[in-house]
Amino acid sequence: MLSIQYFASIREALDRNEEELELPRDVKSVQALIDYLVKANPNFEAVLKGGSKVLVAVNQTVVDRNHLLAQNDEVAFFPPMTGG
Amino acid sequence: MLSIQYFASIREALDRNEEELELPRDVKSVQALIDYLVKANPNFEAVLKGGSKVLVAVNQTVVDRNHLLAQNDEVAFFPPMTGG
Amino acid sequence: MISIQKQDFSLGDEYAAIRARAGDAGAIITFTGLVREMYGADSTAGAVQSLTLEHYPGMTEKCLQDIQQQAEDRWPLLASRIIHRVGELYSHEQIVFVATASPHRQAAFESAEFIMDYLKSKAPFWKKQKSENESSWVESRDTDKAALDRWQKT
Amino acid sequence: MISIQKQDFSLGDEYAAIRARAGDAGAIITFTGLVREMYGADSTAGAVQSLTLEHYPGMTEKCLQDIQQQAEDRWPLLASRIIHRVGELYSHEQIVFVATASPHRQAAFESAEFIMDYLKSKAPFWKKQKSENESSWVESRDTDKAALDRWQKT
Repeated sequence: MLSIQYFASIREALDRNEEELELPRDVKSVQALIDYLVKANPNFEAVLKGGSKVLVAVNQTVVDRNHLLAQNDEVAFFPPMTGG
Repeated sequence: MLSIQYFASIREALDRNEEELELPRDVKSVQALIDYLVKANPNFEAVLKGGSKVLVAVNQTVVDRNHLLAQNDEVAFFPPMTGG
Repeated sequence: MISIQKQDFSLGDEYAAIRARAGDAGAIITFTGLVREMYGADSTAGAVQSLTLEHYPGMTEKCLQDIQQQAEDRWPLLASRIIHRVGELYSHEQIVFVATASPHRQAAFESAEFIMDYLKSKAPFWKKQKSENESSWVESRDTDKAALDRWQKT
Repeated sequence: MISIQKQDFSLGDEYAAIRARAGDAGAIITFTGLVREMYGADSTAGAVQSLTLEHYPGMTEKCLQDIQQQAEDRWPLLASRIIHRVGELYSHEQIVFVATASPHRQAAFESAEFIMDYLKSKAPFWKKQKSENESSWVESRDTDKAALDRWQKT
């Protein structure tokens, strides 16, 4: 099972904290996962396709859209950090 | 009366903390004062003519050797600072 | 040593602890970040009443440890400390603390600044500010990205 | 606010005082300089047992006030503080303290570093170190002069 977490403005905009899903065979990359999620939830499109305003971490490391996913990966979507 | 103070390694080398003296008419600059002091105390030469190793302050501001002196000035000789 | 916590911290206690751990340090820097009233002064939202800090548990700890490690690899540090608070914080409260101890002052200054710059743009924390009139997520700033860029080795 | 004093100081108390004075600060830096055992490690004198700090009463106060003023003219500081101890100090004792409070972290970092660099090379303090085998005046260092030069406006 892939686990997905959403943080900050993205969590609020999607009204969703986290979810788990079985990774479909043809969803191999982060970009494919985004496309898959948007297809399942059309209202996600404006939020998750925000380009540089949306960062993706896989297993707690920020990655680019070409990063390949494995079963049991921990994926997270969040806006640019504003700590400190 | 001109007051002269000596600090740190210069104070120790000259074995003198401070002194007061009436400024002779022909002693107009810091350099002239150094020459005058060395003439009066030949053992001062090696210490006060140490070039960049000897700083001079007049009225608590570091000055160069051409600085002109006035009666009642407060003159100080000391090595480069090493605080902090 | 790193901490992510809701509760406040005592700078005096943290300094005493790092001083005790730092051995023959010649310089100890502390940086404390505080909640400003005027955080959103350029908006029309009015003075900020509070900031709420959200984080990504797990990844945040990993990032702070990584930043600390990078600082220790780059400068001769004898000890360092990072504390970042989460939850709702009010004006003038302490948000973040970084301390570095080194034999030499320049290493202590640079490493503390490096840690802060990384932490601002690379650690998964997000600030939401609540003002009189509205509540909004703080936008990341280009100046923070620029601050980070100067540490890139060429 | 500046102090030249024989007695030690409490970083916790000093931080609390500057924080109270600093109004809407976003960043407070503290720098503390400590007596190192290995100060004269490159000499054959052995570990340093103590440092004796001599100063020029009157001129020292004037210099520290001037350095503080220059920092306040150059950066948007809300408060700053300098303490420098004099007399005989032993290994691991605190020698010097600089704190700066500003709306922004970079101003706080830069101004604290500026004050320290000036203080090292421009304020009339002199260190004499006592080791197992000898007692000698500390020589000024070229690296401190170089540190100062980077603040020259071009």
